[in-house]
Amino acid sequence: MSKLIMNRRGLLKSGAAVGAGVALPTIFTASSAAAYTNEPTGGAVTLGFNVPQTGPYADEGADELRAYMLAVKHLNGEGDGGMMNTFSSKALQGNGILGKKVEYVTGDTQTKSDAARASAQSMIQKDGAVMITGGSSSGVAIAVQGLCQEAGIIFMAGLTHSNDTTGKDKKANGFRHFFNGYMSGAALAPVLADMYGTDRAAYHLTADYTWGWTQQESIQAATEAKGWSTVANVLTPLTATDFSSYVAPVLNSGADVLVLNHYGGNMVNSLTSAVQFGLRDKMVNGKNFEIVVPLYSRLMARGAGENVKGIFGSTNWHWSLQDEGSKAFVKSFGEEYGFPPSQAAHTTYCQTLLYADACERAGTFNPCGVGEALEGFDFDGLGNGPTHYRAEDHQCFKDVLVVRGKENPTSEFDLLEVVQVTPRAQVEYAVDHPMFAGGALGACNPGS
Amino acid sequence: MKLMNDRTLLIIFAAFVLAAPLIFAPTGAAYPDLLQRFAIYGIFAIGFNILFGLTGYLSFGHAAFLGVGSYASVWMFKLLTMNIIPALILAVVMAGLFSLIIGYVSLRRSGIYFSILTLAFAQMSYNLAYSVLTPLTNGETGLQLRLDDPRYLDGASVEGTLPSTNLFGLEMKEVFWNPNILGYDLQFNYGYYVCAVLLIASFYIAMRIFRSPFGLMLRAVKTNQNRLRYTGINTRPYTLTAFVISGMFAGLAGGLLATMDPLAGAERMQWTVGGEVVLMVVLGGMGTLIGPILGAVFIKYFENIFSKINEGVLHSWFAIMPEWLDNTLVAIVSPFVGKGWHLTLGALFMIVVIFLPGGLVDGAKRIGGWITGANRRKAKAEAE
Amino acid sequence: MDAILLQLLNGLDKGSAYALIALGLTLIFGTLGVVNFAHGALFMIGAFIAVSFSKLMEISKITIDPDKVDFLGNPAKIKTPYVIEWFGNFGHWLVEWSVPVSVLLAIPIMILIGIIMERGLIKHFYNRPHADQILVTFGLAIVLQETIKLFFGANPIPQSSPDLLKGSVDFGVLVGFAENTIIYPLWRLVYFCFSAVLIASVFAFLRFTTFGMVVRAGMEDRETVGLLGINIDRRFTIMFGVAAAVAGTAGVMYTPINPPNYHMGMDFLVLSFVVVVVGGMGSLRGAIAAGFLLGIMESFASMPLIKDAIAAIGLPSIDQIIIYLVAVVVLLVRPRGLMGKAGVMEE
Amino acid sequence: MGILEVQNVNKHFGGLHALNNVNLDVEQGSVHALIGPNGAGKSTFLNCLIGKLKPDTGSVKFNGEPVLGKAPHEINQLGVSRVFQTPEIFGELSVFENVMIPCLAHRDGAFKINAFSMVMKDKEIRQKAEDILEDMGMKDKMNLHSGSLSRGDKRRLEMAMCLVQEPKLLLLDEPTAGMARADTNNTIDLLKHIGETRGITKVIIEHDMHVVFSLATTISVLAQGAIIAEGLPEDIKGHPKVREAYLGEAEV
Repeated sequence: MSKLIMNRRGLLKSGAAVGAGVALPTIFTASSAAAYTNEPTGGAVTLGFNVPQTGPYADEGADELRAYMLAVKHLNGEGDGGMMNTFSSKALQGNGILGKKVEYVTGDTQTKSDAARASAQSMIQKDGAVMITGGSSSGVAIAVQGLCQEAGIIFMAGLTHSNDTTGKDKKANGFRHFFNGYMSGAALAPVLADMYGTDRAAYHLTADYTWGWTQQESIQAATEAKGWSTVANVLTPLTATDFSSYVAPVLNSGADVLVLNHYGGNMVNSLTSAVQFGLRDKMVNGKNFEIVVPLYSRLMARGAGENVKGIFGSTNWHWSLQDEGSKAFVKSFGEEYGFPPSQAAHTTYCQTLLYADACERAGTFNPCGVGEALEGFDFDGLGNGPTHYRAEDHQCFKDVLVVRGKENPTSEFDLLEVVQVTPRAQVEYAVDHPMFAGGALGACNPGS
Repeated sequence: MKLMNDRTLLIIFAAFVLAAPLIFAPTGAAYPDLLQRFAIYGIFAIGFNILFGLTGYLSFGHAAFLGVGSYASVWMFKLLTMNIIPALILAVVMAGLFSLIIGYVSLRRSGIYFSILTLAFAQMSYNLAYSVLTPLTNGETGLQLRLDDPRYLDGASVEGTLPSTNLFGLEMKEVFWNPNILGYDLQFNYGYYVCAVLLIASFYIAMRIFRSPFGLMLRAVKTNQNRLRYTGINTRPYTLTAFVISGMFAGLAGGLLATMDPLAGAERMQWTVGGEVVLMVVLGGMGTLIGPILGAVFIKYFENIFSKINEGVLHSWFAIMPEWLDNTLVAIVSPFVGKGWHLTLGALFMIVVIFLPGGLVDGAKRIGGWITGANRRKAKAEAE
Repeated sequence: MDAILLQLLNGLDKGSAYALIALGLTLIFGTLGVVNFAHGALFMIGAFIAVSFSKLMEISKITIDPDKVDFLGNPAKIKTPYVIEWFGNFGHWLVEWSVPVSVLLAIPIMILIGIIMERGLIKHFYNRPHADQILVTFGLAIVLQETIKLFFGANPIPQSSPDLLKGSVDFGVLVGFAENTIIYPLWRLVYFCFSAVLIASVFAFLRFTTFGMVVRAGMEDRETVGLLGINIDRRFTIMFGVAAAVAGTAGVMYTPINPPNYHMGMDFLVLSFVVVVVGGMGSLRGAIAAGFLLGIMESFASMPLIKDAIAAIGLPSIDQIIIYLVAVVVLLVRPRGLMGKAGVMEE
Repeated sequence: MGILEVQNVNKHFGGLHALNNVNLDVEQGSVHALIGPNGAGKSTFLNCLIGKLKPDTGSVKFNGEPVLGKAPHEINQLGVSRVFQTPEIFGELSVFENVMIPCLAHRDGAFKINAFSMVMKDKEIRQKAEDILEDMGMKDKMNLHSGSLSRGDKRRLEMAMCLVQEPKLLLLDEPTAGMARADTNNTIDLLKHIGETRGITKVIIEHDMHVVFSLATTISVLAQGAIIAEGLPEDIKGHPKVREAYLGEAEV
């Protein structure tokens, strides 16, 4: 720990302000003179890590922040280099980005779009951040993405699963590595059909807001294509904490599968209720009743405890993967912090590396140049197999994991087992797919 | 008794507000977005104080009007023009109408019953805005400008880019002067000055209301509503007017938020935001002119600056100390800053309520009284 | 029919949770005249007593198992809780029954916390305006929940009920319906019974003990009782402790229903205030009635049938706003809530 | 025709017949005292007059205009002011502000948005308020916080607040309740002074016979919700029914 602190201190020393100033001084330069917003002029470049530090997603935000700090270390040539060694692009030298030392500022999104934008604004206007990344919900991601577009800053989305982030709300300055609701559906449906048969009747409980709707739509379409029927889709209030009154009627509805389109605290509570009601012990239509949670997060799954056992879902990445990239990352992260990284940590680490690499390849921090370097970029070695950053909507296409709650976990981190790695080809879709239609990428904005 | 007359107070206040980008520079808060937020939440708090500070009616529902103002102005930007004037006008009008309806119903009750009614309305607005009203509010994501918005009054904009909000061509986000004074990089932008002018105007209006017969009646409502009725005053229209005025201030603040940053999110309607303005007013000093603005600045400063102090920043502060001391200090301080800023704010808030019922203004007065008192004692001692 | 019965059952169950919190809130308001926004935090602290106790039970002796490896490839550590090592079967029993056992632990701890809160803070606010009371207890609630977050993190921490009380019972079969029509989780039934017993004992305590009689008289008219030479203040302090214990044990028992997290108190707080106000400030019976009323209304509003019917007349997602809608209607029709007294909290 | 005419007013509270066919006729310029033992219904009656309670049946006319069903502020605007048993003032405001509020209510009516004029620069209101405080002998206290006044001063202030409205009818609900003898005498002098200078019609509810017989021109006696006697003070003093109603109260 002491070594780490020394490093971190050394890293920050150059920009330290002691005395009345509360935070780092700005390296903001006269905006009229710069070619683009916050062009770094000194020997350092500042990245903005905007994650939830208060509110229900604070633990995920903390894990993202750990990954960011690890990525900064690796970029600056400290530590073991992590996935930089397995990354297919070799542009990164371990000497910062474009020879400039990487510094960072952090902020609290509070998982509120307003607070997230205020925090991002302060990073842009006060701290001179040239890239913003992070977030743990789609509402926040889309809000901050919009802000970055207007300010002329690159936004590397963190944990955001809504189709809209790279669908109708896509922006030229925004990029998403994480997968989305459509991909979850496309990856899950075949596995579900294999495991549970093709003549299933599904009952959906759906969080009543944009993410829930797109998620539900995706899963319904994908499962119906496999022959399932949909008995009902009941919307549940965002603020609900007790789902018993929604779960209670399920068993008598003729459905034999319950799909919980919930995330975070909602997911934990609805899954707990569903298991409490004994749904999984029942037989309906001559079949065993099953529960599906389309989007899994290991951190949140811990909150549901033993209730996740045997329940299918999808995830972007899992630490038990055995490819070289994943192993390198888990080792690096595990040695630094003492426990394996979450998928939120993985995606944010990747995004930081991808951004830095794009800057190197483009030879500039100019958002337009960086964007160009990222668009259509093919890479490998970051834990998800061969991956493609699509130019038309700035969405990454890669393999998706179908996971199941483990029956006999060996440790508190060992909650999920990977059932199948759904190949990329199976989850790809056209840019103008109706679930993603309605937005325009626009032109890249370099700011002032 | 009075330290200064109203005109002097107004002039000092205006000078302070106009020079804020310079004054706040040493505190790390002198960047446009935060300064704008200071001013906007100042307006929100000033308006809320007209209701809560004068009449004593504690509303938890004013966030709803903030949200309505934001939605109204973003719709103006989407449909009509990027000029901020129509957007702000519609924001104030819509918030006024909304508060008229909610106020009319809620003011049939008083005390905590009134508080819970306003809270219920705010929560209903929030829940609906987040989900059911998504076509109108864009739900979770918040209402944003889009490339395909019609904007009937504005001509075609540059292909593929969103236009900026402006006041007859002056772009809100444009920094028009960027000097370096005393080693600080200062940013003067149009957006802040629009907010500043409106803040000064709001302050002036509040001051006039405080000194007017209308304001006197509102204060009378707070101290003895019963007596007021038997004095021939119909209290309901007075409280309703105060409610609507404060709602319109909230609408203006909401409109300004959307003007400085064209996004309207449902979270703005949540009761916790309504609770935040209560905190601002109480923290600053309820029923005082300057208190609500102090409270707003205090809380927003906390939210935006304190929350950004991470362990790295702390280490840089204590870098000159020996390592063991550095680590100890960081370990002690870090739970209270960065991700722990809520904890510190809650504790400070308790301290203020317990020891300074009159808020920061009260505290300043006490310190002032203590200093002058000490001087007097000193003078007396010398005389003897 | 069966669907309605099921939701009625569900409503009673939800209502019992609301009623329990509202009961404590009303006890404090009725006796001390203080509006306690930190009451939700007491509920949350109760839940975290259960969490702490089970963590305590899980403190383990670590042995190295050379045959297995952890995620980094190092030899795996095997954990054996000390209680099991020391007490064998009784240790197993303790781990499994940690939630009900925590109730016993929570009662003295919560009473103590309640008394400290009253003596240390609330006492100084008796003569301050209600707004000040709301604000200081609100600040306290933030401090308490952030402190819990500091130690336990933001994510929910699951607690399991004893194996004996896991799973569900098929009620429908007992009363002659088809299989699988009315099933209900056992632990929720336990919670309902627990609430009923707790509510009944608070009422019995107030009605049949001398202590309770003095407190009730004090709720009616504080000054008169003071004149009788009875130290009503001390009794009120104890009452605060009792209210805290009610909230805390309610929190402990709630943990297997939904995994506790640091903000569960705030989630319940707004709701329980609505309950108290709908019931009428200061009325214990009102609080109970309103708790059950709102629980049942909420359950009915979440039925797909009713949601669709109301959406058809232009009010989609009625379940989002039902609680608040009921509150608005009740307050407009009955100015002081269902059973409120005149002149209470109206200034 | 009297300034205040009350006809056949009845009021029930559950099974209690609180007011039983009460009739009252108050002459212009008179001081009409309403006396009766505890629980006779005096306060209920007064509350019916000012709009706080609505009687079950009967009519109340002020200057020939029916006032039943009107809100308290409307009745006040007709020219009826009231002094409460415990002084009701605006405790958080200064004495001067306390007096200005009724001035404004008198001039501007029940509701006027007057948000941009300065109350302290309103010469007319200031003058009136100062005059009445002068008249009441409270001018030296006009900048004090009214909540800190003595009880006697609070009563005086409340009286000033009523008088500054130039009411046609002043209702006084036990104006000397709980006062020491000296204060009571002061209040009597004050009321006499008002009577001499302003000639306002007054209805006084009073327990203290000393006050009643010092001031009243007419007395009505209320017992168990009904008027049992009415007449000049001298007549009432010896009235057998009154003695019966007041049995045990030595003062009569």
